Amino acid sequence: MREIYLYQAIQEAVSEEMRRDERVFLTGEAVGPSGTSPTRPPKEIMEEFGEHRVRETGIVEQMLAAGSAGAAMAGMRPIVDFMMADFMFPAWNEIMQAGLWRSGHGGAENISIPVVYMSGLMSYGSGGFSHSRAPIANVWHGPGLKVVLPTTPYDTKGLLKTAIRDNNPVVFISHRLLYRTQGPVPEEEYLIPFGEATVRREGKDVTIVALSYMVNLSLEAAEVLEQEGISVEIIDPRTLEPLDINTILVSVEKTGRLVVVDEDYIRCGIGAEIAFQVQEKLLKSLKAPVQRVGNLNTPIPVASNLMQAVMPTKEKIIAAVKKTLV
Amino acid sequence: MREIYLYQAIQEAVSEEMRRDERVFLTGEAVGPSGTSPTRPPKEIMEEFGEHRVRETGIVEQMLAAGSAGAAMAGMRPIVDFMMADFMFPAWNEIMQAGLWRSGHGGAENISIPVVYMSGLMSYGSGGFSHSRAPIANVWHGPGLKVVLPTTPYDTKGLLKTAIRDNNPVVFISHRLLYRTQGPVPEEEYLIPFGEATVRREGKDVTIVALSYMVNLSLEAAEVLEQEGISVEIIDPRTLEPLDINTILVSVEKTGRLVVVDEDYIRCGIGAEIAFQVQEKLLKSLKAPVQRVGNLNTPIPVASNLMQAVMPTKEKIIAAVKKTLV
Amino acid sequence: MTLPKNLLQKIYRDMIRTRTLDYQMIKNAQSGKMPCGWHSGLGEEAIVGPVSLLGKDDYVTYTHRGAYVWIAKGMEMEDIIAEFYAKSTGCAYGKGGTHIAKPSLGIFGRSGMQGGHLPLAAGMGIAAQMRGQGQVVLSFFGDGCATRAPLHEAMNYASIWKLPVVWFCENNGQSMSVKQDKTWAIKDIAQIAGSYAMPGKTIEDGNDVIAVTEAAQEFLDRARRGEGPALIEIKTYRWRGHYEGDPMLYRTKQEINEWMKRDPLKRFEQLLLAQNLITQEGMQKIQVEADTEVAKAQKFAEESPDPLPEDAFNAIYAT
Amino acid sequence: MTLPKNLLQKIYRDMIRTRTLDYQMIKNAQSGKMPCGWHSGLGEEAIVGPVSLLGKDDYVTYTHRGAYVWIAKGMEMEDIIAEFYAKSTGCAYGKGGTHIAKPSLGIFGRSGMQGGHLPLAAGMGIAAQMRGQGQVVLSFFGDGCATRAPLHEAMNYASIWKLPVVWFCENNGQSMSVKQDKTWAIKDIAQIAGSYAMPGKTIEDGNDVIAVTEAAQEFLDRARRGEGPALIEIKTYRWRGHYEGDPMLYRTKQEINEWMKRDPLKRFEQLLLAQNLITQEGMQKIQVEADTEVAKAQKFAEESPDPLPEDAFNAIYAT
Ligand SMILES: Cc1ncc(C[n+]2csc(CCOP(=O)(O)OP(=O)(O)O)c2C)c(N)n1
Ligand SMILES: Cc1ncc(C[n+]2csc(CCOP(=O)(O)OP(=O)(O)O)c2C)c(N)n1
Ligand SMILES: [Mg+2]
Ligand SMILES: [Mg+2]
Repeated sequence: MREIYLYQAIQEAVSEEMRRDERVFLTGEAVGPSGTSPTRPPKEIMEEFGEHRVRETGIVEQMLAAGSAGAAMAGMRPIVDFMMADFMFPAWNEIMQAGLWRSGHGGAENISIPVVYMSGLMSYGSGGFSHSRAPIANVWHGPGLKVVLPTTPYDTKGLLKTAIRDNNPVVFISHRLLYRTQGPVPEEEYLIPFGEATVRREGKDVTIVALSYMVNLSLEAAEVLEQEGISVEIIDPRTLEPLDINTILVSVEKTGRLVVVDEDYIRCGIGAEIAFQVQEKLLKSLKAPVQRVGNLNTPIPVASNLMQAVMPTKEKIIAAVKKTLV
Repeated sequence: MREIYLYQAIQEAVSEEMRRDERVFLTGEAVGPSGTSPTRPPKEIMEEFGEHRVRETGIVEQMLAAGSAGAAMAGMRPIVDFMMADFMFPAWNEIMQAGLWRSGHGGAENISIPVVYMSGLMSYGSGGFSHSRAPIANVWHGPGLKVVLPTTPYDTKGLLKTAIRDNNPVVFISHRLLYRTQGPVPEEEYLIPFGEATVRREGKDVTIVALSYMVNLSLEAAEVLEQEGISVEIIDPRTLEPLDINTILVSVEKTGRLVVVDEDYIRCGIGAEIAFQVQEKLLKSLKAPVQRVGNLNTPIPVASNLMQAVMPTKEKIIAAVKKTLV
Repeated sequence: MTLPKNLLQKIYRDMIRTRTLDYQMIKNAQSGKMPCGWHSGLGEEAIVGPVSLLGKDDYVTYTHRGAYVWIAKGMEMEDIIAEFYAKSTGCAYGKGGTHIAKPSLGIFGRSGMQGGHLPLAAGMGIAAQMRGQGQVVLSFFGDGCATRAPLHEAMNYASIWKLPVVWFCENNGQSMSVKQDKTWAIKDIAQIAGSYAMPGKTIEDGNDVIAVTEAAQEFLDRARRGEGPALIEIKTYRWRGHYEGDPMLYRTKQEINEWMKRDPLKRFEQLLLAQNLITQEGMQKIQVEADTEVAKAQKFAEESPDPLPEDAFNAIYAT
Repeated sequence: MTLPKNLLQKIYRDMIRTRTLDYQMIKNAQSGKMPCGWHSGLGEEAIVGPVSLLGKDDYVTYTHRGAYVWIAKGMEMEDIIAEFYAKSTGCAYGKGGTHIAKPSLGIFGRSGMQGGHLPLAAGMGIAAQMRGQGQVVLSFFGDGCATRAPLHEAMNYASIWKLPVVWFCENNGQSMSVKQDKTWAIKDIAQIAGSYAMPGKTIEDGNDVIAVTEAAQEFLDRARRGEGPALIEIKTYRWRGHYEGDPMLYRTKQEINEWMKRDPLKRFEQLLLAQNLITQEGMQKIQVEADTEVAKAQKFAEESPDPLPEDAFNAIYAT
């Protein structure tokens, strides 16, 4: 099978869906033909669609988020590119509101709000406190949104196409450290349903749950641990909402040990939530407390060694796994 | 001791601190002499301070949040009244940013951002999806903020005075159903330090952790349970950041059972976080899975029976406690 | 006056219907039996005029005083009152309350965060423009809500993209208890149109139904022709408090009385009578019909069943 | 020309210092050894003039091209370069990076969310007004950032409260890769002053240091007198890409060359020479001093120690 970069998987998904359905349009800063957003479709393809379907803007995140929800309710299918995940913050109210509209209508006339809020995590660079945040737990916390964090080019393309066809607001978060990773992606069309976790690595001693770039960090940790005779299973839920808790439970039932790795602030985070759901069902199967590795509730510093002190690292994942084994 | 209403406790704390320190000012919608905000100081006292220190505004939450952070960095000590907790959403980016400034400065020159973001939870009315939210977990998730949710008039006054004197951004959340509850409050000045939980009710079988109005609901549940011979201990942390996890651990060590009650969306919520910290330390002491009662990840409907289906109730707390006992 | 006779009659009828509904809802709010609070629009009904210019396929956004918009856009009284009673028969099955929605009439609810609907309206304009069938968006908002940040982004992009949106500011000089001199540095809000290279018009006498409707007509036509957005501001006044129960410490009885003398409905009535577009009997008939309509809807709402608790979770996601 | 001689000389010197620093930072960014990226302000140095009018106690906010502001407001080169190298000796001890802060000079960092500093500036204006000692705020922002929502709230309240804030738009016609015709419906951004009842002024030739400085002087004086905010817009241009490494697909070489001919520094130099306010030798001396200063700071930054990992957590809360 051909191999493509993850950013190409995004571009293909967007262009294919734009061709397939003329209600789909793309909007955001720097999505135009001269733009630099990694998620914009290639120049030629944008020229195919014209200004009404590739709506480049300045810095107007509130307009992008709420305007697109309005267009969606009025029958369009917008894809919003926020570039950096941090840029969801200025539109936080509007993104949260997108999850509320349908319930507020009581679902009358089967109203739908098919909008995709796309962005990339910028962590592990020198962006500092406001250009490297990972607002994952907070969007998952908000009701009415679906939340997708793909790891591979294959998953990215299949899940993004599903997102664009979904009739609900979907927050779709990729990762700058993955844009230039390659992977097999078939030429033929395929979709990946939401709510199906995948086992990235089989193992028997400890279960790790991780998404996006955290999967790669965890895989690295697992290699090291294997050499020490510790066998790690890695589950990638791919979508948080809906969450395939079952695949996680099956794994933890087998291993009796769980580590959740998540690059967002750790407090009230993904680790806490998954741990809760696991102890609720499997308290007595847990051989050790669940561990979590995440941002230690700290605005991210610029200096690399400080940033590493705050953020998940391979070493911290290894230590957390070992903690479940003592 | 004299008894006063909780809203009076707020007014006293604000007025006393404004008298004590001329850098303190109050700003927000409807905080002026004709305003209806329950948190505004009484008319006469506002006239004492004049327009520069009681800055009434229209609907400008972003200006209120960020402007006050700016005034704070430049040496003032603003108190922002957002009225409803929901109205933090339009300023979400700015409130989150308030928690980042100091770290971003590296704490240089011991910069401080003494601003209080005050609001009230409006739940259990007919406000629906956007006038009854409880954005608690998400503010706790954000680093650099302190988070206070008082329950009694006594705690409200003592904690609010501490908040106003704190050199950091503090999110201070009261509750509409508590404004007109009465309680003893001494005439003399007192302060309550952050990070000290209080035991609202002693018991031996099950520990409940709850804040704000959830304490009252839990107390009602405990009464019923007592009649069935179940002894409930209720811990009110009063501040989430800093969190007095110790008092909770001591109680759970005794009871072996924990229920967390929280009116915010349950996913990635307070229940998940506290459960995580408890299992981390006390996994083997837990006689049953931790239970949580919260908003079932649903935009809040207006109809009372639907709203009750979604939100914590006395009955659901009772059921959750019993679940830890089977 | 260029407005057709039957349009004027329809406007009059809808003003009466709206006002009758409004009085009923005030009573309901005072009764303590209606779960939702009421923001009365009495005194601001001139707005019925512009809404009457819209087709079913056009879009509107409305404020918390939206009764005139719902009615003039074609909603049934039942849909509205039952929703305020949070009944299973309301337009949102008792889930949305005051945030009235009717997608098939281009009414997509209301964000409780004031000003939240301004970019929403621009987005509906995107849909209208892409579809290319001459649909327009008429977006109402108050002077208070107009100070909110998203206005800037929404108006700017509506103009850059020449979206078919007519912005309509109901300036009643008050934002809850706060008067305009504490919420705006300027007096005429339509002045902000200059920041967005669009035409702006302040209608000083915003209770003049004809003037208000004609201004809207001009800008709506322009928008339908693809010439982009425009901004209308009307100066008007709400007779009642911000909400039923408002102590109204911020204004005098005299101020209210002054404005009640400028009642848009009474003045429109005089004009219609003078021009023989209506008779005393005709007026009475319309009022009786409106009374009957409201009474029927009220009864319907009161007698409708509550929603079922298990339905609390069934509207979160579309399939 | 009313500006005093020694001020003009200081401005010239700081323009040279800024430009020298800018060239060094471009080199640093290209070297791959500096952790933080660089947004060059080459071509926009006229802004040094207005900043030079401020005292130590006045406040500024700056954009991501803030070097001219930091330098003219009095920061040391060491503080800046070391912070871009994320060293323990930087102004934020390596934690803040590009978001340079120096509270004692009225520089409170920068929100990475563009436009976030506009209400912040208004807030500093509140502090200045309450303190009543004639302090002012000079708030810089780009044409791109000016489309962000909070501008509306910040400018409105600065005007309502007559806060001593001078808003200063560096309009280089570009927001990343997006040209102004895609980000604004209007051409002259100062026009928005009308929405906030404040004076606004567009300086078409924004590379004319004198014109820019004099306009700022007028508005700063006015603000100090308590007469409220004002808005200046200058038309200028950035010679470099949005960031070092920008492929610049959105503009032509020719456009860049046209603007490089209007170099604010060279033109100011000609003027100073013509008026005998500087000599060729003096110019050379200033350049040599700037070179030495930058080289010294560069060495300091490179040789400074990294922060200690345990310090990652020590600045979150003040005590
Ligand atoms: C973001 C936000 N802040 C505050 C409120 C509370 N609020 C509801 S209506 C209102 C005043 C609105 O004034 P205006 O827009 O002029 O409408 P009017 O009531 O005069 O018709 C306010 C402040 C709100 N709903 N949303
Ligand atoms: C809220 C937000 N959205 C997007 C960005 C990304 N961004 C950084 S600078 C910039 C362009 C700023 O343009 P302008 O304000 O004109 O300044 P210039 O670069 O021209 O000096 C953008 C879009 C950001 N920092 N913050
Ligand atoms: Mg109003
Ligand atoms: Mg620019």
